[in-house]
Amino acid sequence: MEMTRREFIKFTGVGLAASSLGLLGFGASGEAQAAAVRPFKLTHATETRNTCTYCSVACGILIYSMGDRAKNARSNIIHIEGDPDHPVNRGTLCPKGSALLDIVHAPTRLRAPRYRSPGGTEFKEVSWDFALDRIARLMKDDRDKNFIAKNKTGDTVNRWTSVGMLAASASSSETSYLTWKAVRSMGMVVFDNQARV
Amino acid sequence: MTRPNTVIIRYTMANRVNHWITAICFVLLVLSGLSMFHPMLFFLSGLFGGGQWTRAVHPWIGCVLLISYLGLIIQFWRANLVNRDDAAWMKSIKEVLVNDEDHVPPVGRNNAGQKFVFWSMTLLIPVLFFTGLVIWEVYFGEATSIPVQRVAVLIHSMAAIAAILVWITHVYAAIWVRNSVRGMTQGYVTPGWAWRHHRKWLSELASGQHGKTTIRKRP
Amino acid sequence: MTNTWQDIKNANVVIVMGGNAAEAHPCGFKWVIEAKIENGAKLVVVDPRFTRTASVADYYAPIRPGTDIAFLSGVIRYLLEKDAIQHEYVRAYTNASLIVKDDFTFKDGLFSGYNEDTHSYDKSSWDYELGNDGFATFDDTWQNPRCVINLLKDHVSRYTPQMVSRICGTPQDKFLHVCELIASTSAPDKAMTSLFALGWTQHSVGAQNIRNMAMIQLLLGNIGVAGGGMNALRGHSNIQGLTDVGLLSNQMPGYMNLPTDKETDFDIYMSTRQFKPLRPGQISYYQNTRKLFVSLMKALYGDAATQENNWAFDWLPKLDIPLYDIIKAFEMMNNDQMTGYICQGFNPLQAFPDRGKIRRGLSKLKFLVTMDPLDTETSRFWQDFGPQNPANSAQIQTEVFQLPTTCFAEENGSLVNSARWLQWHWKAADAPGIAMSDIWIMSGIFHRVRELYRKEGGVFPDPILNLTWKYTDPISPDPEDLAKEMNGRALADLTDAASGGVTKAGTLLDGFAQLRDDGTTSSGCWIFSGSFTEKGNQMARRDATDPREQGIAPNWAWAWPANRRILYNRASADPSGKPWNPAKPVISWNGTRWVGIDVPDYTPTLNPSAGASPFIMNDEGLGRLFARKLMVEGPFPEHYEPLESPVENVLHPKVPNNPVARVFADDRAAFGSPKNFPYVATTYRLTEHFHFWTKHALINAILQPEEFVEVGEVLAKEKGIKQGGWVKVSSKRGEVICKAYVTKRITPLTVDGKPTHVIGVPLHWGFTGQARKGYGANTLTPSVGDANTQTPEFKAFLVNIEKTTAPAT
Amino acid sequence: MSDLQSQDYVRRSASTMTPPMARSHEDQVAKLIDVTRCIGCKACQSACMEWNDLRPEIGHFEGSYENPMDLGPSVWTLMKFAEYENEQGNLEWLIRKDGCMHCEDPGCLKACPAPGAIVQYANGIVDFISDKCIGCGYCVKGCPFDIPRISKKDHKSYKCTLCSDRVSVGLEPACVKACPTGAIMFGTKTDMKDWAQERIVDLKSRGFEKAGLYDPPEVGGTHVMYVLHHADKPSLYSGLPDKPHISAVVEAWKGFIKPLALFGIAAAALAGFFHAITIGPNEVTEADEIEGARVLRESESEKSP
Repeated sequence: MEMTRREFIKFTGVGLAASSLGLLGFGASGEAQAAAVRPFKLTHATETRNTCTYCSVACGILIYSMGDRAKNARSNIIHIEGDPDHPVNRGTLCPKGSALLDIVHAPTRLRAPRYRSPGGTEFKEVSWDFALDRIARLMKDDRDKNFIAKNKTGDTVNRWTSVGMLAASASSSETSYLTWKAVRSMGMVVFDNQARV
Repeated sequence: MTRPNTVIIRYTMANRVNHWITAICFVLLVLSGLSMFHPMLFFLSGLFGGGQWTRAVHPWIGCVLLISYLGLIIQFWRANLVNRDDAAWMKSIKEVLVNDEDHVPPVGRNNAGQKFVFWSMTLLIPVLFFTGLVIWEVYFGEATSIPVQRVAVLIHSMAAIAAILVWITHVYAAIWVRNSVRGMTQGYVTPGWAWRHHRKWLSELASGQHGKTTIRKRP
Repeated sequence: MTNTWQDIKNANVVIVMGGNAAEAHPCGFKWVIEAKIENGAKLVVVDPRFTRTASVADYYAPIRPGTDIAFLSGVIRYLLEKDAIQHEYVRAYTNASLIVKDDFTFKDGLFSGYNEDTHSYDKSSWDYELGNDGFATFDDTWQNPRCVINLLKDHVSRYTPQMVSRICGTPQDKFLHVCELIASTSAPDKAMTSLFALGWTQHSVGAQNIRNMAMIQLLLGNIGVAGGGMNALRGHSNIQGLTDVGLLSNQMPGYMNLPTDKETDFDIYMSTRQFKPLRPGQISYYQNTRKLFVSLMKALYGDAATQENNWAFDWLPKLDIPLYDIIKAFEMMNNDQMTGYICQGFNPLQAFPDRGKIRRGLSKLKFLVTMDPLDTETSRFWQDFGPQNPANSAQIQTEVFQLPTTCFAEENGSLVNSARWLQWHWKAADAPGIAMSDIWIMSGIFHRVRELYRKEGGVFPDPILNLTWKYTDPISPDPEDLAKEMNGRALADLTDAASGGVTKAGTLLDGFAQLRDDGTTSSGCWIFSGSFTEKGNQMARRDATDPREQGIAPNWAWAWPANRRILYNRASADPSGKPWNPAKPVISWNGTRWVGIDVPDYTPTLNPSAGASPFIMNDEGLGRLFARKLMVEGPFPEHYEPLESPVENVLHPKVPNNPVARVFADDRAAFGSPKNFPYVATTYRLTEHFHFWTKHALINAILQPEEFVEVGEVLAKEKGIKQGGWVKVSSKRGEVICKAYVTKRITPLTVDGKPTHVIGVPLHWGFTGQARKGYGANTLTPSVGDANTQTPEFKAFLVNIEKTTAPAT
Repeated sequence: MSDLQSQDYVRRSASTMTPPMARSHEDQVAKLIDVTRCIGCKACQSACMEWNDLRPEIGHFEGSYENPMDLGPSVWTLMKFAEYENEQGNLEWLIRKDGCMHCEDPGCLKACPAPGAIVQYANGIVDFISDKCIGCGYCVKGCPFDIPRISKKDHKSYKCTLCSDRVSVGLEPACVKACPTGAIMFGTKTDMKDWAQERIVDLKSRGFEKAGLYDPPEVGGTHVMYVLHHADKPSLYSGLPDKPHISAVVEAWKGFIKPLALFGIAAAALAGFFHAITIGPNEVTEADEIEGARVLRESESEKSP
């Protein structure tokens, strides 16, 4: 399309008038309304029931994740709020619980095992096999060396005091039971949890 | 119309460039300012690429205007000093309005109306500038308290309206008094124009008070 | 908690002392607000600081940290003097009438039997006078001066309001007003609930603080009733569960203790646990201990646990000292007695007292394993972070493994809350990177160790090789498999003696009543028995129906024991079985059985006329105003000053502190004196943060970004400290440089005539995560624990404070 | 039952059209903040940030529990703490959640020059529509409560939306849901006022004689209301305005000056126009030219020798 300069000015003038009318609100109020409210972000998110990881009020929470658990979708948690059915918290959450999303996605969450050698100044990433093999080796060697089968009076005591463990306080009871079994079967007694602090 | 043989240079190139920079800034400020003043005129923001651009560019144009207008002040303040003729001229405003200049006392380079435009703008533009700074959210949003900003925005808009009214007068007068526009576009007026509207000035020119270069003759 | 969170709403008085419920448990605290609004309850707060709990209280009284026993003993004195006790309850349900042995005495701060050399008591005199029939003697008329109630009256007589004020710094009028409010709940239909947490436990006399309030609750008849109880608001989401499952140095699942060196064989071990009833007609639940123990051993060792080998009794480790707790562990590390340490979801460098000692201890290890979703300070103790963690990496020879774990959102399983509810939760997403679950990791370590023993042999491999591991996926056992193992199964067909019904071998048990001591049942944690039955996972139940809206919700998840929501609920009814408070009954006797909204804590068909008392876990069936031999420092609580105290003990200057506190020599050397450290400090949590975790969460780091201490206006003025200005807080053990919050909420207390200033030290800051770097409160705290539990004394110690300038950045 | 969630406009900034009014049977919503049961835990702040995907910068400790230090483009609600010693000499810690009050007569909307950048829905929520916002900051000047904040990054004005996205699908705002002690409630304005009265009766029985509801009539009432123990002195609560109102200056600016100015401009233009068609141009005549030329010529001849 060929356009003389004058025609161009006329054309844009009409365009401007039209768009100005629009801006005056004659043509686009419906569109404006649609743009007004932020779309509700959980419409098709997957909802999972869980319990807040912090204190022992044990508030019920609803975890919303992106993806419908289809094979090709990797769930990503996008929002966490209180479970309104829960008899204790009835949907409420404290400032920590309300921010659970940020602990799940904390930049300081660990992604792979790391190892620091004696005298080292840095961590280096290692494989699970390296880490667990090495830990098992260290534990067995020490147990064989320091296990106390009988005390001074000759009574069987079967305890191991030179390797100890502090157990988690936010892990499940099932985890703690398995931990208890594994640790006690080795005779470990320097064994405690966070009940005191 | 062809250029007459003898012309009087009323505005030098520097005058004209400076004036038109000011004028363009002013027009842009009016358009952008009004778009933010009254919803009926918000469509004018479209000329600037939308509301955000209008809001962003308006104060910068204002800065340019202020500098530009300072130039005009430097160049024209002397010619706008008030004198006795102005009172006489004002008294004959009726005659002025009905084009009956034969009964208007002769005036110098500028009449009282022109001086009024000059001094009004000289007052309003700094007011607009400083109140504008106070409400320039991006840089000075936290520099003053909100009550101060509220007063500033009120003064800013009232000053702007006043400036627009002065400007309308100015523009209409330029159109009404024929060939005035040419004085500001091409820089010259005819001796007849000077005789009719600024007779004293013509006399002063004729007596060489303003230097010879002001009057040009074509060979 | 004896009661549920929602049950708090039934209270008439809520006392928050030894805790800060609004800040530490906001969502549970809603039920306090509910009690205020719906039940007209009065909220009383007694705290060294005017906390956010105090901000919504009806009455606030200040107290000097570490003097709660003086305050509470004063309350008991007031109640007995004004006769504001629930007589019928006290007479029928407590040991008030029982007669104590003649040689039990208390003199100059010491009970009978003290041995100065061992810092311990011979407790033989701390018991009832037994009759010839083997039952405890008693006097219902309370005429006998050796009755518990008379001994108690005598013991608390020293705690006059003047004395309480002199010790605690609480103005007398405020103390008396609190007494009055407490006393108002001695009416049978009125209840007070006590909400407490670490504010009571973290003292060298922590357990006695709690006991003292429990005694008040017994005197007022507030135990077992709706809106009453002793409610320990526990810290972590599953700290209750870990305690239930026995992850403590001396514990086994279900609150059974590991044997000690002295319990050389199974029979001796059993004999000290199967308590015989001390009163005629009484039930003593612990007579069943053998069933519980054998079932546990069958769960652990399966067919390898037999009658012949005493159910593998000797495979359990035996203890030579009462506890190998954390303070002891770090003492051992510092003495080169430890090689390795595994920290699973635990950050001792932040959490335990005397940070310098913790760092030195870790530096002496050969290896340290941390398992955590987050980059903890402990896992980086060897790295130099400036003054907040000065470390010389090259000199530290510890191998460190930092193992990434899943978090709550990435795994299935159950957590036990304060109210003993086991709630199942479900996985929502995968963990980041190649982080793995704790189950997978522990399982991986165990398998590898076991393989090494299989291949190489070694010292006493039997328990390792024979541990049951019959899970569908042995590499990463399904939490449901583990939950079923804890619940327990029939190992042979079981015939019920009463009904004749048969439970087939292999079936999941319905509850611990089915457990046997002949090896035909297994249960990994007897108190959880009933949580995962043939009817399915009871912990996954989500029916919120709440009869009469009384805060029981019996079909929501599952509570131990036996889905009982209010412990000792038999005590909610009078001896004849009628509820004390007819408006809020819990259970009542209908003529043939106990019925109500909760599962009876009693034999369901036992007629009240049989005369069995409600507290069936005690061998006399009664609530104990006199604790017999169960507490290390005495059967009655007594005020002892904190190990670091600004004043002498005005009651008995020669025995200022807990005489049986365990203090290691190096720790004692690190105690400061009031001369150099004149101010009392107390540590606490802020509501915006959870321990040392949430500084990793951006939102929480925004809400409380930086370390600070709280200083009263008077002291700040004295010391020239400005609002938000920099200060140096120091104890004998270290110093913290941080900002000051100058506040009206801490006022100087007049203690023994002298003004005493308190400094508040929030504890959340460290050197990893998103919040600004900080020193951590444990830089300052002393390494000494409660004499019973070894809970560190974080709540009362001495510091000095000086203004300083901003550190160079 | 009428509709609580309706998001039909009833007011629209800088708009010359009358909003559709046929749907008049819509309930108004309100948030009731009962400061007497607020424990200052900041769950509301946390939930607000989480739901609205806001993360302001990590600040510093500045001598108070208040963090961040001020409302901002990413801080839509903020707990404010005031230590107050009452007449009896007892300490009260007055904690108030600050944020948009959702005025019935919103000063921000009145001041806004951008059509549709600020709207009020039929349920009473006042919402900023970011893509229409021009960043002028007039809303800041219009607001009687000092709430809106302009972002330095995108030059848009931000404030609490009362979670209009949640309300539009029938949910309560995020802060309301989170609040552990029920200090923030949400429902119809009528219900909230009734509930507030019950609370005030309870508070008076607990010795707070001056307990009352803060629903300032000067701005037509608000859709965020407070129950205060000291309703006679709102300013005790970290400067809650005792008598909030849209500034008279703003009223003048956005009230009579706006039409008056346009009228003035139009009048001036029209005056010129009518002058032009009645009097007409002031033109230089031939005679003037001759006279002008004469003056020049004469002076030239005078000067020439």
